[in-house]
Amino acid sequence: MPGKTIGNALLLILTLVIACTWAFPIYWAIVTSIKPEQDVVNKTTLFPDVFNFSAYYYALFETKLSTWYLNSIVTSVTVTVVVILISVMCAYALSQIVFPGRKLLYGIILASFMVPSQALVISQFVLMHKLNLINTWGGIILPQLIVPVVVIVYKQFFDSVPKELREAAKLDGCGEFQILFKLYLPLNWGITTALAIITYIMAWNAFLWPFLVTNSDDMMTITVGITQTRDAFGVKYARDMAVAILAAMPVAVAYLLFQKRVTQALMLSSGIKG
Amino acid sequence: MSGIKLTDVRKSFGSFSVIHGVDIEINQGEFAVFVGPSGCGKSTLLRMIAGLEETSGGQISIENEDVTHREASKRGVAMVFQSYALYPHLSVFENMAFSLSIAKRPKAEIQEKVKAAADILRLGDYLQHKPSQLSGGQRQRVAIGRAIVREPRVFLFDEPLSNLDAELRVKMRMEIARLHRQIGATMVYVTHDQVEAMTLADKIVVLKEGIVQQVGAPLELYRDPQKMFVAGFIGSPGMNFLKGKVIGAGQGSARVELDDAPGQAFELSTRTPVAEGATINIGVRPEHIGLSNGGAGLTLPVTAEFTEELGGTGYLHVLTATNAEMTVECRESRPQPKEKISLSLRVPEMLAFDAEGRRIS
Amino acid sequence: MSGIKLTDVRKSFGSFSVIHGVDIEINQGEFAVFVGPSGCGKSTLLRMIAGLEETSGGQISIENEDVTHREASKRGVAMVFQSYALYPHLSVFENMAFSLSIAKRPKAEIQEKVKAAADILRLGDYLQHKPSQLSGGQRQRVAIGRAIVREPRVFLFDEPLSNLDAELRVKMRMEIARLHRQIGATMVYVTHDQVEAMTLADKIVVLKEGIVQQVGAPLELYRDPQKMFVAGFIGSPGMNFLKGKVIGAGQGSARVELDDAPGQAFELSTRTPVAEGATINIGVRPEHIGLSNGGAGLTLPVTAEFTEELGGTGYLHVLTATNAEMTVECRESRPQPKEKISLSLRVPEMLAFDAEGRRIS
Amino acid sequence: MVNTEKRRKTLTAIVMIAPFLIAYATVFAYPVYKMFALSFTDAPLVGEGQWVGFDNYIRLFHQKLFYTSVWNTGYFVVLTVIPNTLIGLGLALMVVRLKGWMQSLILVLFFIPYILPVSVVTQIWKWVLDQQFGIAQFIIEAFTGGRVSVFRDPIWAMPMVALVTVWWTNGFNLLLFIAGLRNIPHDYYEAAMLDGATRWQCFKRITWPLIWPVTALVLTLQLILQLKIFDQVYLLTEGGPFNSTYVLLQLVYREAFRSNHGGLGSAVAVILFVIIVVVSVLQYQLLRVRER
Amino acid sequence: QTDITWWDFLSGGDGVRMKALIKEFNDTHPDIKINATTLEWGVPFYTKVQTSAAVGQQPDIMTYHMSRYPLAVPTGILRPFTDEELASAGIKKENYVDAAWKQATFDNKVYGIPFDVHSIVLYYNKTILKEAGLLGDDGLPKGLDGLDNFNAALDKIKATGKVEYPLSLHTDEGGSMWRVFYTLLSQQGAKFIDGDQILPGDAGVKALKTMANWVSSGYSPKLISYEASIALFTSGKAAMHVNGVWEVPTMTDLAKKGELGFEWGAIEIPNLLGAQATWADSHSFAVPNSESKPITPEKLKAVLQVIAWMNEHSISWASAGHIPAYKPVTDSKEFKEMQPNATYAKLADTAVFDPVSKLAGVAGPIYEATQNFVVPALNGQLDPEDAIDQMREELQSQQ
Ligand SMILES: Nc1ncnc2c1ncn2[C@@H]1O[C@H](COP(=O)(O)OP(=O)(O)OP(=O)(O)O)[C@@H](O)[C@H]1O
Ligand SMILES: Nc1ncnc2c1ncn2[C@@H]1O[C@H](COP(=O)(O)OP(=O)(O)OP(=O)(O)O)[C@@H](O)[C@H]1O
Ligand SMILES: [Mg+2]
Ligand SMILES: [Mg+2]
Repeated sequence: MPGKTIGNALLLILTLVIACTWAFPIYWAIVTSIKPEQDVVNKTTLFPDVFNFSAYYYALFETKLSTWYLNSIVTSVTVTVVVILISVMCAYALSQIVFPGRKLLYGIILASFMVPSQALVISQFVLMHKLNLINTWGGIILPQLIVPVVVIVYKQFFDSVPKELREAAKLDGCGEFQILFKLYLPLNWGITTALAIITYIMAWNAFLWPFLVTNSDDMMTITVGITQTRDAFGVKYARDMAVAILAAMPVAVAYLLFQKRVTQALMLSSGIKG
Repeated sequence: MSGIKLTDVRKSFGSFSVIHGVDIEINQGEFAVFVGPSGCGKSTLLRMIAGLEETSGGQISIENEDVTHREASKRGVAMVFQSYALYPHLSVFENMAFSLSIAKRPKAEIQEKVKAAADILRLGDYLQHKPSQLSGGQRQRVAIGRAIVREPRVFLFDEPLSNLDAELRVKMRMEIARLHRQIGATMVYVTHDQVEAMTLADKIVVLKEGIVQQVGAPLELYRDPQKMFVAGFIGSPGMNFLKGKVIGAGQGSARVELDDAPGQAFELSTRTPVAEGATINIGVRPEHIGLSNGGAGLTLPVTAEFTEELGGTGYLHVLTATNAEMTVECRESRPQPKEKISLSLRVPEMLAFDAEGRRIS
Repeated sequence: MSGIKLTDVRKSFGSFSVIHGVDIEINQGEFAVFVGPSGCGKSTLLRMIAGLEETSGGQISIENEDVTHREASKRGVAMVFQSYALYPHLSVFENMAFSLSIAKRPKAEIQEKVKAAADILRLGDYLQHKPSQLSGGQRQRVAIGRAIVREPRVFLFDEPLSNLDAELRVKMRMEIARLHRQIGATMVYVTHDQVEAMTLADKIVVLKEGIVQQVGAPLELYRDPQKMFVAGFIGSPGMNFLKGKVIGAGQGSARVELDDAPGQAFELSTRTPVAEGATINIGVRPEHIGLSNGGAGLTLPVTAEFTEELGGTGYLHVLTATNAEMTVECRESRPQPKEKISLSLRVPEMLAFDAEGRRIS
Repeated sequence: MVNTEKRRKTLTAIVMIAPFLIAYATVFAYPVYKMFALSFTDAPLVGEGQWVGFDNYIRLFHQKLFYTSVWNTGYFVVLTVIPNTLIGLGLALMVVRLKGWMQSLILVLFFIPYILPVSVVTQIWKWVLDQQFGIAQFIIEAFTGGRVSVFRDPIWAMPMVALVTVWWTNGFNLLLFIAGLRNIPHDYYEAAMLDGATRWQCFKRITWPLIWPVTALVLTLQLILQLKIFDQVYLLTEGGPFNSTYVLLQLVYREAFRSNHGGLGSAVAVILFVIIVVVSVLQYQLLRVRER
Repeated sequence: QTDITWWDFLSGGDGVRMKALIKEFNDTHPDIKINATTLEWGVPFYTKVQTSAAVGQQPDIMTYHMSRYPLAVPTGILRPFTDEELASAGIKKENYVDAAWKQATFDNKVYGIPFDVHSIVLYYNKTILKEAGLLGDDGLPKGLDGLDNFNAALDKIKATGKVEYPLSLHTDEGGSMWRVFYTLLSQQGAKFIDGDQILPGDAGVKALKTMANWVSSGYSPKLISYEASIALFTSGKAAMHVNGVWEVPTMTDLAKKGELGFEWGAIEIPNLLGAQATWADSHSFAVPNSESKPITPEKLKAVLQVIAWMNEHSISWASAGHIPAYKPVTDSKEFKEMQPNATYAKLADTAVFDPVSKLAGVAGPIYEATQNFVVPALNGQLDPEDAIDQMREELQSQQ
């Protein structure tokens, strides 16, 4: 059936064209960043005539990029680990242990799903001030620790673990914590990865809160920091792009390396009922 | 010694009563099978023995210890689930070693015990595989291996074979039988498949709606069922039942006429007295029905419907004069569909039940 | 008239050849069953008939029309999938009406046809239910109903019962047989369960590794298998095979001695000449083996292992002198495990195969 | 005995829930309470204020910028939620047909924007859309005949912020849709093919209804997410031109952090809060109805 | 050792020079360590100052625009210096440009120390101007005075066909346009705020129409970003460019690297509408006020020491284009020879500072109003008369 083959080939080409267009801005940013500043505005070429890494030199050595990396990594990793840990325990208890008030608690968490944490910035700011955490890692981290969705997703996945597994583990002599950490968590490793990735990306990309709670550029996360290098002077498109690319680099590289697994993990979350 | 003893065990879920006072005694080393239709409470009973379900009333003892309120992990029972319940993230070895490593036993001991179990179950080559890489039968064996490793006093099986296809089921059935001969532990096996029950059990417990119908050895139940339910349940294909009437009741015997064979009254010896005019159910097994016209006993005119062919044997489905369905085993000839034939039934091979299904002959 | 005719049909996935030149003719109105072990290409063949898989070589005709390169929807075939493939978001009615509404048929006609199919399948009460609200058997019936509604020339079934439990399978098996009698269309049915094949088929096609082994009526395959593979595959429990040697070859006959019964040479009539000293496989069905010492034919000393009990019948598993496993049907006595007994085999009931598995007697 | 068992279970549960609960109470529940409380005072950003009743709300309801912000937030949601869902589904339908490394490659191309920090995204797009040197101006010129300073044009600004947002967030939706599409068994399509359904009929009768749960999920997530718009607007247009992209959270930021009106800022936050809750409840109901 | 937290909003050439100054200070003062943070210029900077002071996390010293003092002082965000404090650091009023010093003084209290005076200038491309016959023999442009002449000159440049735009303006942002608008307003001798009247008379409309005309006639690009406005000039696509003196380093650097491709110059904004006048503002140093955590005396002492030192060394700051506020520096020979500063230094005489009002100042209401009304009007999105009316109304309501 040759008609089918041609149709498929056309479709493939179309998809490819759309995909390349989609990713073009990123390509364009990269190309811009390695052009000399004057070429950037003088010639619109799709490929640089000369490779010029001075913009990167500037971004790496004349901004506080490395400090911001550190801040971002420390806060994002902490947020991710703590969120996963406290949520998984809470979700497990909600899903597998019968205790008074469990329906109520779950209802509250479900409702919190709809609460826009961004609306809480004022009172959270006040709270951080009272706790003397403004402009500290702790201040950046704390308000990001409650992600009700994580609990909800975990609970749904735990609910769907066959109860025989739990019973088998019980017969094998496991306590609740052992069942959670030796059975339920590894069993749901996929969704844990997905949730960790999502949480991590959320924390890494968070802008409003870190922007509000940090003052000195030594405490800023990278997402906030790079908006501070927006020089109000001169022409520095290449520098802007270099800074942007460097800011995106760690997560992007990690993503590209583990692309398959990230994709698979994230796809798991499509099974979530809203 | 008594392996498991249930005394007046009851269970209700909320106000919904599921098990109504069950008394069963299973000897140590015995292979007991609980059978019964779906929903009759087999799994519930088994899970109560395991300690996975709380007991609402009565007493459960294992090897003469009262375990009614003991935690599941402390009862010394192991259970094999229908779904295998293998830990999918662990290798076969780790699955089998799980309970021992939870108990923090020394590495060497774990190694040795798993090895021994794997040998029994011929799983040696698969120890590093993940459950997902195994076939259904192998998974089932791992599930059993996990139980063996713990050296429990009692093995519990909840329909362990119902996820397997027919061929594998036959094979695994034999393996379980072999295992029982080999390790000799007390085993309780739940199934709703009476063939499994017949082939495996030392003792069959037939349950219906949470009540024990009859307990006994397989052939005992087959040959001497106390209730119509048991008679119909045990044997494959099932027993044929024909309605009849008592036309004359005597001491220890009754005259009976079948609705499908009017005018051919016959004499039955009865254990319990029956009233004249009472409805009666006569049960005959497919293999006890002759196809030939001649021969002693009753002659039943029927219409052949179709034959289920198994090669050596065939099961002929027929309709009687009153449109009741019957199944007849035939070895030689195969009547054509729509053909009118006569069946011959011999009185000594008939079982008689009263209208409530109680055995009377 | 020929319902379906395959001429030298071939199929490869890339460079991997799956079907190697299959020729089959199925008459109109016939019920053909493809059996064979997993992976032998049954589904592939069926899907080629349906047009869901392209044909790499050969010709497929349906009712004498060449459909090899016709689109699936234009072939006039309907298929019932193993997974049922019921549209979960549509009601039973909508599922059955799907093909008609795709074809934009008038409402009244759709209503009528679905109604008729639902009546045949006794689904009338469930028309408004969603598939998820139905039991396995009911779902299967809806899947069949969806096929019936289209009034296809050919029905294709791909292991339609393998998702059902054993009991339901037997029931649905009969329903499919009934359906075939009722609508009389050509049907092709794929299964790897030989009992299903035996009970349903007018004609069985035994496949192995993409090659047709034998085609014939069920009892023909049972009684007169042309290959050892077919002999072993058809019949439950399977045929017993014993190794032997030709110790004297004559014209149209051979003298054979079994490894397990040395000194008891016997004469076999052969169709093809055999060489002296050649290895030979003798097949005997479990029901053709006697338990008594006496009787004509060979006497085989064996050790009883255990009996699978079915009530009327029991299957005794024994080990021969050379440790080969055998299964024997026993009706009356049940030897004890470890008991030494003798089996009697009658020469006319033996089938002989050469070392390559070809039938020689 | 039954009771000790129950008590033990409850105890375990409490131990497991405690960390979450403590965090929840301090950084979530308390701030929610505080937000409401503050909205009735004239407190500065930090420090105590006087109880002023509904003054803050009354002030808001007399402020033009407030209505503008509400309107713009809604406009943004409309511009992002539905396109994001449809584009995600459309792309997924294309990508899901591909196989092997080709599919991986194309997925990467579509997904990579999602992992970029918002400030990087806005940086890149500002450059791509730059009025003088932006490469996208070639396309804009082709359509409008002239260059457009998109983030400074009241008509273009919001749609462009939406475009950037769709570009940024679509990858995740795409993944969800692909997963959803993969979960539809191939059998259904084969059965439909035998029934003579065309590609379009397959989509309309099988794919669309079966992908609906994922669509509903995406819609819900999107709605809640996009109502909280701040970052992109702040970084791309700062609310301009003439406040045509001013959104509610920006008003919160402005009142509380720029003008030091904690109370008034909280009142805006409360309103945003209420809007999100009401809208998501409504949508939830709506989607549920559709599902049946 | 005293640690000083320093915040500024200086980037680009300014930033480089300020960082160098700080480094030099730190190197020469082992007892004081300045930890500098650079935040984004404008609204973000002043918002951060606001919130950080509210929570007691304010810096010890920060840069502050003089134009914002009227806005800032009443809100109590700045900490005044006592005379003794100033005296002990050797900071004397008479050493500073008078106009600037006055701006920082309210009720006889000094709230900040000026650092420079900066303004806008006209950058030009000598090559193109020469071609258009607009370059005198002295290398300075000629024939630009008076609006008619100026517009005619723009026409001539356009006619050469060498450039896309004769005059590059940063047309998409209120801050930049405020500077041009205010300059044109002042050249008419008009005031932005007169008593409690805002934009009395027609001067505002005239100024705005002048600017709008440049855009609508295609002399100036529509709605372009800051960077693009410079890039147009540096890439030779625009012949002239109005921008702050702070862009001088950009040009100098490019010229030095040979990347500019033409000769450039900068002059005072020509007198277009009657009188010579140019908008000006000052950078100053100030200390944020905090009730919860006031600055300690030791730190204050160090801070004042820093301020004094910075001013004394402001000659290097002048190389960023600015005119130092510290007279001994501007009086020096070194400064008098510095180019192009020397060319436009005379603008200081006619400089007009922002109105003294709490509406004024960087990131203040006037800037916002300019963004919302002037920018659209000059880009043809709003009628100039309406724009001025609306601006008036808006600011009046905030007064
Ligand atoms: N957790 C429960 N809550 C309420 N009712 C239950 C529960 N578990 C089982 N039941 C009910 O108890 C009865 C017996 O269930 P059980 O699972 O023991 O049946 P079964 O004999 O194992 O059936 P099957 O052969 O289908 O597995 C059923 O009617 C079932 O509905
Ligand atoms: N799409 C495909 N691509 C490559 N190989 C395939 C494909 N479909 C089937 N095969 C191969 O073709 C062979 C026959 O497959 P088929 O599904 O027809 O077997 P089957 O007889 O139906 O087996 P089963 O009883 O397990 O369903 C198998 O070896 C299988 O791996
Ligand atoms: Mg059960
Ligand atoms: Mg198959």
